[in-house]
Amino acid sequence: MTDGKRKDVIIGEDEAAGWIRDGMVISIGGFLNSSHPMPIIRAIIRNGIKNLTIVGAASAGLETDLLIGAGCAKTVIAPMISGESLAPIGPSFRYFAQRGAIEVVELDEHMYYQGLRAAAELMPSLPWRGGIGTDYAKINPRLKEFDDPVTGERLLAVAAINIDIALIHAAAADPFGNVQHIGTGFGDRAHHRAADRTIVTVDKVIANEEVRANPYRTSIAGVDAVVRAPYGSHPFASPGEYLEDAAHIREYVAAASARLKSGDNGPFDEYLQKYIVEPKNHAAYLTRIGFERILSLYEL
Amino acid sequence: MTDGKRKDVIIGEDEAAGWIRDGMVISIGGFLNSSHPMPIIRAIIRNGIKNLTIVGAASAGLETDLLIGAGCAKTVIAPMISGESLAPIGPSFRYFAQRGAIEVVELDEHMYYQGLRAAAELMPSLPWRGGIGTDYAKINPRLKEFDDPVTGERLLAVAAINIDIALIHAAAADPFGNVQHIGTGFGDRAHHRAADRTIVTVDKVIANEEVRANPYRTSIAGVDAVVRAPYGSHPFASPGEYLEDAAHIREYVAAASARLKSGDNGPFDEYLQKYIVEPKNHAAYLTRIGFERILSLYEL
Amino acid sequence: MPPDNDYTNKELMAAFVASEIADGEAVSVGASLPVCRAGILLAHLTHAPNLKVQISFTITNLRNVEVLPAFEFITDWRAGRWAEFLYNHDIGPDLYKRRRQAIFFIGGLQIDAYGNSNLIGIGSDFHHLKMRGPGGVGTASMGTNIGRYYLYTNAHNKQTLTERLDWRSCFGFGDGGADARTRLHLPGGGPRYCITPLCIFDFEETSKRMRLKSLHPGVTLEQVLDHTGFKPVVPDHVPTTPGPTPEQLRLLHERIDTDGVLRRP
Amino acid sequence: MPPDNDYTNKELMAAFVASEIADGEAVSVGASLPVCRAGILLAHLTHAPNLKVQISFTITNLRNVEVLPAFEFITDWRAGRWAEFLYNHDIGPDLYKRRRQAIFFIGGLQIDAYGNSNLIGIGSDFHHLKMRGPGGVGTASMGTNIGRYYLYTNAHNKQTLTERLDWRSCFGFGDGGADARTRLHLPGGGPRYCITPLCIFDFEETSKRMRLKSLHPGVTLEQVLDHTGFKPVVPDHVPTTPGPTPEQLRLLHERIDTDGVLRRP
Repeated sequence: MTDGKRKDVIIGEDEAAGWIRDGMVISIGGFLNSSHPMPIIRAIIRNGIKNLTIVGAASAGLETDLLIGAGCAKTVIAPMISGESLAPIGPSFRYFAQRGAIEVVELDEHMYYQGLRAAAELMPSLPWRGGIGTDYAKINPRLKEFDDPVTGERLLAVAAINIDIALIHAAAADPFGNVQHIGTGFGDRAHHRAADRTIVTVDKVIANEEVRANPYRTSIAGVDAVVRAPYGSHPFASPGEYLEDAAHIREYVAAASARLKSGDNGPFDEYLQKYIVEPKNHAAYLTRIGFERILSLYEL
Repeated sequence: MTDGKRKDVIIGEDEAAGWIRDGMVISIGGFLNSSHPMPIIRAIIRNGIKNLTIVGAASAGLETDLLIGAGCAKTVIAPMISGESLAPIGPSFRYFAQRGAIEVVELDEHMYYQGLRAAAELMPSLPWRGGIGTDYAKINPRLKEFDDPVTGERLLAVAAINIDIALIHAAAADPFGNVQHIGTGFGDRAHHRAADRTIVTVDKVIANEEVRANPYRTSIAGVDAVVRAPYGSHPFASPGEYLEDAAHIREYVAAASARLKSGDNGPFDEYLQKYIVEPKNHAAYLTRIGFERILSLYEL
Repeated sequence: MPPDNDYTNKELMAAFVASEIADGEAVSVGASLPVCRAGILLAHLTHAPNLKVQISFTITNLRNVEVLPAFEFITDWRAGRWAEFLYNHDIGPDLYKRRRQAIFFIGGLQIDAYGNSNLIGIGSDFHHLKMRGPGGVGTASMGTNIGRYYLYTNAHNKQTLTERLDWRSCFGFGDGGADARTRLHLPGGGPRYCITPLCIFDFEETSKRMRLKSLHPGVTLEQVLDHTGFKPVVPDHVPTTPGPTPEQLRLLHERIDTDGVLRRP
Repeated sequence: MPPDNDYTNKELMAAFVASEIADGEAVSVGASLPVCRAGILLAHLTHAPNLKVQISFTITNLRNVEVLPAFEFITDWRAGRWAEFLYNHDIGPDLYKRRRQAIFFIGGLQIDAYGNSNLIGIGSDFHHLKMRGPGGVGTASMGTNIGRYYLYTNAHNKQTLTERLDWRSCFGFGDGGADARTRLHLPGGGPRYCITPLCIFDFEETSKRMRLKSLHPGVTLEQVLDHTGFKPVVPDHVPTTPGPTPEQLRLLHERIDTDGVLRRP
């Protein structure tokens, strides 16, 4: 049944976070220190969600590291986890991986995209040549060597990476789920296509008329939910909206690195308490960060 | 050596056509009755080029039919050749195929795109599920059934479709080969990526500054040659610039259908003589068509 | 042949198409099948306000467009004026997971009793076909992957609806059987109905052979059997295909088919 | 340790990178390797005006940008202001045919004598690595497919330049031999040189083992051998890596590296 009107897909951050349940496969869009849907990430931690398989970005950033550090992850699929110069290797990723406390699905960036495409195409796998002659197939059971049916050349079959819920952050979307990134949107489209459902947090909700005035700018049409979240990528950048908060990221890295170096959980737990457990929602989180810091993240 | 300046890639229609030699694999962009690089197509016929393998659009139009009719094609790769309501099946395609005078590589649209992608990815083949249970693999030696290495499901391997020269028509490009289509550009990107070299005819050359003011609009960066050709898609449409010239297309269809129905080459040869052999270049062709007809092709 | 009534057979078929479309689904508004186009838009303007409409390589919502002109060619960029999103045609293979809620219409030079279809050509020698067809376009892939699809033909005769195809370019239910598709691991549900100018066929559950589902008003069982090249399953009771409502007709005449394409003989 | 001279070792390395880049090639200007960034831009502002520069997920030409600020993060959208084209990162697999004229720089936790490299980690038990690396990013694929690439390291020591990798994440020349790559049907040419703070290595033609190509000014053969975990091929005569010209230094100081990143100790 319908009331005859077009339905918007805007929902609140709590409702969106409620879609994510123990054991699901979720993906997180963006790239390194940019464009992560942080209100949902923090809510996942606050909700105590466990045993997630996390498909990070092609170069995942410290948002994935944070989820690992908070104990939400069972398996991680990402060709890299890094905070660039702020933390060349994710410190929680290092800590959990080195102890065998998470399963790491080791793959290269283009194996990764072939796996996501296989899912989007309803295919069991897609082949790739990169990685032939390396150790990838020895340590990743989702890769299988085989001979190309046409020429007999040796290739890797990359098993489909199917996603339950893709989580993306973008500059803007209209109420009907038409997303417009500033910049390219990195690999976000590939997550969306490989996923059953997609949730996008946006810095701004724009009118449908604005989308129709610039349809070339629409990067993804028809996501399943839009969550309004100004500064929703903080402490990471949102292209054209604000830069990353390097000081805050360093605070996180220091906390996570303390555990890596000495096994001391204290600083990490304090970080969680201060920025994730106590602030119950995005507005409370931003309040804790404070306007002074937020307004200092000059976009140009 | 370099004179220190950035080089433009604008060349004349004759020079561009000179790139195409007997026996090459060429592709033709656009879709059905829209967006074909006609000055180059006509020059190919005028130059008497033979034995081409023609990769048509996913739905190729009568420009491919014309090349077949003019005897330039040895092999045709296209999931469909049609002029929509003006000619549901390309009449020259029918004539040559029914006599066994061209090799038809029979494939479905998404097999076709997987084949083009395989070329772009330097892969020998890519798999596809669509077509399992059909006759495609029986009549197309470039398709091979095999079992998925991960799940054992039956799939088709589609051999790479490598292109020597991709021929595309677009609304605009800057002098450095940054192309901006109006509309989507159909499957033109896939041709470009599968090709060693790409030539684009454009209705308009725009300044590099205009490209930089709208970089989101750039559909293909770095083509190898840009040929300025206002009304260069005539008699077919160019999105946002002009509609198809249905009367002219009907004239072509009548000529080609005469041969199909009665084996009479006369009308087809007359068409070639009038519109392709005698007018030695694009301006001469447009002169033959006349301003009255050209100006009648209202774009909205 | 429409009965003594105020609607044509094509308008009736469009109303049937409309009844099949659920709100929120993704549909393609092409140019070559005016009945399907009209049926889709009829659903959109009535019970399916959230349809995801693909038109001229854009995706949009046409609910608020006062009059929807029918463009003769699928490439007509004038239909792009309503775009919310433009898609590059070559990403088609990557859209199937998101197209599970999509529906599609597939025609054929030939359609057989198990819903397989042929767009390749007529004749037994592939290199010397008696009639070279246009090519299968995307039907093999759509038919394999998409949630469900509809066979559609304007030519209900023994040449088109045939026991054996000369060439199979799109797999419906193969040689039949409830597991015809799952055996081959085809993700899509296959053809749901076959829509013709005389009747609607569905597919009998265990054999997956075409079964008469309804006769259009004024059409007899004998007429159908006389013009069908295979023997369909015929249930004891065959209802009549319901016609369009006055409101549906009004929308067709005033907003969807103002040129009267469906009212031409 | 740079010699008594007016340029630093990093500026010398940047000049070497510049000398390797031909006009019209496609290059990626990242953030994590300032020396490679500077070398690429140096080529662009001198002999390579037609470079196809990838920067922050755009492609453009930076020839006319007066001062090229170095952004700390590859995602910094401020570098998008010069864009002529934006590319979606996920189409990467489809760009290799068009990247045959591209070059790339690849680093590693470990690099072996045959130019293979490791970004996975240190330690023999994959599930309990002693040091978990960041992951291989796109190096396996780029190394396989791209026309040629350069190994680059800031750490010329026995841990990094090692006889045996713990894990091979990028294939250079495998276990060696002139046909090491063609045997596996790898389309790309493999690593051309390995650039370190002490020297440049190339690969001996028949064994594909690293060979000393040039020593940076003031560096001795013994120093290199002492700090290299494998035995490179050493020719009779090893030339000195040439330093930057005054014009190159001027461009570095005034347009490319105004913050002096390459001049820091």
